[in-house]
Amino acid sequence: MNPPTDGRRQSPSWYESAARDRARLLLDAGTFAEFLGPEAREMSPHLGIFDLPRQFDDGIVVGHGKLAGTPVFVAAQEGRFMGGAFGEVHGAKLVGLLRAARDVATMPVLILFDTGGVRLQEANVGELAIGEVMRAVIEARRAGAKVIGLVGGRAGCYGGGGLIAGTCSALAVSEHGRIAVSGPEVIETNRGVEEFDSKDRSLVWRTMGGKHRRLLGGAELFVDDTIDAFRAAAIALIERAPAFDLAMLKAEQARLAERLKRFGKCADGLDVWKQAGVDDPAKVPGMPADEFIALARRIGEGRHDAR
Amino acid sequence: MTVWNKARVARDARLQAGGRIAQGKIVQAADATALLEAVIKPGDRVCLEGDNQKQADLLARALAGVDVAKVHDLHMVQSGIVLPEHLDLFDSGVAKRLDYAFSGPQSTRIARMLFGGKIELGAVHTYLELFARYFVDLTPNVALIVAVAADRDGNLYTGPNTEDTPTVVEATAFKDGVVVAQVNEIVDTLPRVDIPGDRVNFVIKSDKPFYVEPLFTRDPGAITETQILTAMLAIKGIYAPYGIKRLNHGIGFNTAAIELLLPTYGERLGLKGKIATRFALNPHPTLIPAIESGWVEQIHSFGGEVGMEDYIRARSDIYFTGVDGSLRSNRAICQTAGLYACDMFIGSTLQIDLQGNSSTVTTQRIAGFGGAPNMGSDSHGRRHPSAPWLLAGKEADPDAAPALRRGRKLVVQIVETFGDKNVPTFVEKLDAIELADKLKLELAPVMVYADDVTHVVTEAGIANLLLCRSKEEREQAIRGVAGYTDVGRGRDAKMVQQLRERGVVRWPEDLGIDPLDADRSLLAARSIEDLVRWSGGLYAAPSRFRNW
Amino acid sequence: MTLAEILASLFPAGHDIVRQGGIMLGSGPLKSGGRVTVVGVADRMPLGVDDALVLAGHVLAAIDEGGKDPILVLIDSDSQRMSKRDELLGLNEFLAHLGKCLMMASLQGHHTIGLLYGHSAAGAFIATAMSTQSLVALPGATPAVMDLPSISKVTKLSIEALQEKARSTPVFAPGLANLAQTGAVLATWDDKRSLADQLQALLDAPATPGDQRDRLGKERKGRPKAADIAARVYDLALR
Amino acid sequence: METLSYRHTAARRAAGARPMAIVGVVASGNLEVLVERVLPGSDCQVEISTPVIGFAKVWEAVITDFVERRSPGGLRLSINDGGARADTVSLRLAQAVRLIEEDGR
Repeated sequence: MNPPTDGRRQSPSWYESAARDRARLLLDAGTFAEFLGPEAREMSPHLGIFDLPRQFDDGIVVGHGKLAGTPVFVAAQEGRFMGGAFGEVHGAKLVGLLRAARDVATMPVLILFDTGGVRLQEANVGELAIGEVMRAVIEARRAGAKVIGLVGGRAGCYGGGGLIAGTCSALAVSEHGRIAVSGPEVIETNRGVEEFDSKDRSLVWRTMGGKHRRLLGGAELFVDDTIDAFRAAAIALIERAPAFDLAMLKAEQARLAERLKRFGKCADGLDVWKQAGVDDPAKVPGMPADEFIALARRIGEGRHDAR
Repeated sequence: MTVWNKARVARDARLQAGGRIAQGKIVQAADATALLEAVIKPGDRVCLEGDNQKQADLLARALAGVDVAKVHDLHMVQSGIVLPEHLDLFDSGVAKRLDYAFSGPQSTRIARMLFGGKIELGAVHTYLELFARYFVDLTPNVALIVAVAADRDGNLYTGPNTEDTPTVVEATAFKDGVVVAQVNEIVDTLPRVDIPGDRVNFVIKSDKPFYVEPLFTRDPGAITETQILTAMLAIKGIYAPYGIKRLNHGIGFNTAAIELLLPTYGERLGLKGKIATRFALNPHPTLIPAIESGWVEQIHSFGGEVGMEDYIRARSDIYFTGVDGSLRSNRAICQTAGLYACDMFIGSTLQIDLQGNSSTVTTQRIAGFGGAPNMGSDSHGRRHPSAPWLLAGKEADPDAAPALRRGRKLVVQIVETFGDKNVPTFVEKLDAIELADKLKLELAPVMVYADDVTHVVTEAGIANLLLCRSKEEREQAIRGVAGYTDVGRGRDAKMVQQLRERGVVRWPEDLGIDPLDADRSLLAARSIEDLVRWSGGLYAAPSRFRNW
Repeated sequence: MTLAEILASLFPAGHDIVRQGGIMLGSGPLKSGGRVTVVGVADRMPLGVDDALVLAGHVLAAIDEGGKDPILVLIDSDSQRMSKRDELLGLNEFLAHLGKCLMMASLQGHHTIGLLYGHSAAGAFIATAMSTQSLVALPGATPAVMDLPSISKVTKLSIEALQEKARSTPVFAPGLANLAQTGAVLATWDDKRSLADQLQALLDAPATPGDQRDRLGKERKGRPKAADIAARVYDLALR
Repeated sequence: METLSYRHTAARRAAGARPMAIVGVVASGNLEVLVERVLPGSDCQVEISTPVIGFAKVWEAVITDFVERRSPGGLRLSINDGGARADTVSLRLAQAVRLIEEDGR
């Protein structure tokens, strides 16, 4: 069970990798090409107002390449720059990519989420970008493109990022991946430490972490924190992502209603997992990835027709 | 007629007064303040156990609550000033004079109170010094200590965090003092006895477990490439050539990086079994990969570490454990081990001057010394020989007669040239000197003296001060590894070049190290989660360090 | 305008909108003769999992009925409900689902109109107002993506400093004018005129296909780069 | 924000043929370096944008050493700084040159 003593895993850690490396290594070797890359110097026109440094790509990499031979579009957020948050340029790059996917209609889109949500210094235009991204995802899906979200970065997938994830055809998440609308500090600030102690990290993870999202049905696949594992998940999810139509939305309505019925009275992630059929919920947080994947599979596949 | 047992008579009177509140030795938590008012007299020397890690928090609150008319002007003699109550005592007048060693979390407030004259300061000590003075001129009249459990006879079980307790009790109980212990629980049979009951006069069960700070947990996720580079330099440029097997590490990220490079970089250099086998060290979680890879033979610890309990229990070949299987730590003994039985101390600091004096004080904060000055010093007295000690001695004085030549313990400062917020580590004049002026101290609070320091390691290289033959050479050697700080940029390029040729200064390229190879993939563990995995699930990381 | 006044002005001939706690469901007649489905959030209520699902269900039912009746979303909400329970149950999916249902309606030919008559913020704003095809507001509406105290906390700038900066740019500070200038709000209606007339006029106007908000933000000089960046990436991706 | 610009002539032209490379990220204590093979001969240019004012002398020393050690002829290096320390700057500059000198993708 020990990590190999030379310290190198077979495949690099997703969590530790930079956005551009995630995009490049996720795709078939040598196929990734970037649109409007850092050399274009399309930076935020607003951060200067706050005397904040800008980044050449505004914290997002968009481009195309091949995944197991299939042409795909890809977007990767850099969670270390401004928490991967959506600003005007950052959002617009993703919108442009998705609109292209809508018009191509056949190429899947991979969104490598790593975001705290809206960039506060550009709150209005960031929020608008999120609204536009959601609409562009839906239009792309309606046209036939599959939009797959991969969540396992440093910043998690919070705020409007969580809503965009909710519009994707399917999601894969690793242990580090957290998906939520309100972040732990936001809940604590607004509702008090009795409601949510943001410093209690195991509480954070059992409420919004990758394992919880998988057991709840909020993500289709749970994967280990390696680029290879995310790659395999992306290939699998493209294969079985649902269409975007009325039947799917009705199925989702039923899926979410069922969730409220089953888990609506649960006070904690541990209760949800127990209710979901996990014999010893306390063991879940410490469980290695392979063991957890087997457990999650026993508990039941995430529904793939209802997202 | 001379009376020779006044202290014993007085102690018996205190015990009698306290006994009225107790049932046997047991006192209710609600009566804690009343007990302290009964057994403590104005002007007493009191040790309120505040260690590096564990805190007698209930007794601290109880003492802060005494009636100042009954208990006042105490002389506090304790190693750690850690809880707010420790200083509240001085605000209210319960205490007046202070002798201590370490004040990490309260370092800003203690500085303010010292400047304001609220505290009459005896001295800031190292642990060993303060412990020594407990037996000479700072013997407590009353010791307020903390343990995990007691039985009805007052026998105490300290659990893994034994820390200062045996020393404090030894000094107090055998010199007619009164010992009061707070415990988490009172049981019929203890897992093991750390303090015999006949040294303990009163026991109070606390409502909640005493506080322990996870002080020695460093998240591998936060280790930078620069810290990895300093670690590579230290391993290849110091551990390897001197063959350092017995050592102590500081608690910083640079030494954590060293611990995590042993099974990777160290292994690649073929150093397994040749370096870093025996430690005087707290149970650092970052040492788990090296232990699991068979690098480490034995570790003795000053204290414990939150979350390491089960791992230590399962690795009794490595750690010191009691009949119950849990860690037995002891600060006084481990400090002695670090001073006399180790060949190297390596640790970080905040400021280094041109001669190599170092300090962790700033003008706003007085953090005290703790154990570093003892770990980071050469004992000078007679010592058994060892290969690294002899080699260092030879480097320092090649012409002396070998049979009469003193060896040298290696004292290595490992730092980055700039600290937090781009503050330079290398300075012309230590802030400690300004502080000494301000507080009218006879001695500046220097942590490690220049004449004890043998090497300075930074990302820019290694300065071997043993090989310097003049003050001027020493200064240029330090400037030569001070990187782009003002001190570094002020170096005499020609002289530094000569020092490099002599091996006094070695830059990464002189050691065959490419800074570009300093990559996080070299770390045997890159997250707390990796450490848990290495431990086979035995390490239970504290919640605030988890991301799962 | 109060909610009652708004409803009276929108539906002078009456309506069947019912309140369920903080949400509104129902329909009302249009001037042109058809009906408009109505959903809404009132009383500055935070939007949580339970209510979001009820609203989504109503929108789905409207789609399911067939036809092309427009859907009006009335909004006076707080932000998303910030609670442990909501996050535990996956609030992001519930809010996204509501947004998806509204967008699906629009794709099926139901003109979706958001009428922002009070407050709205953050996740609730995205799932309701921002998910409609045409977002209009009434004077006095107070949308706020993020409030200044929160921005102040993160940026460590005083409220006064932020207000000063907000004079030169609409990109971060709360308020209807800023959201209009950046292209989020299509138009602000006149509260002195019949809302029914203004609704009918909006429905009668020729529809421009696709998301017009970035183009609008550029025209109004509220979002200097978004439209061009999106277009450039689009062109490169189709090349 | 402060912008700084330095021009040097390196000992030789940087190896390899890649037109550009980028390393690092703009985060607290970190920086990004965009390196482009756009200059003639062994010219070298470094452009810096930094929120930390008053470190021009340190930048100058770091860049002079960098040009001497890594010989980045023909390269323009553009830096967005997040308040990085000199050692991190040195490392990223070296990483940028290594990356653009690599063969293949």
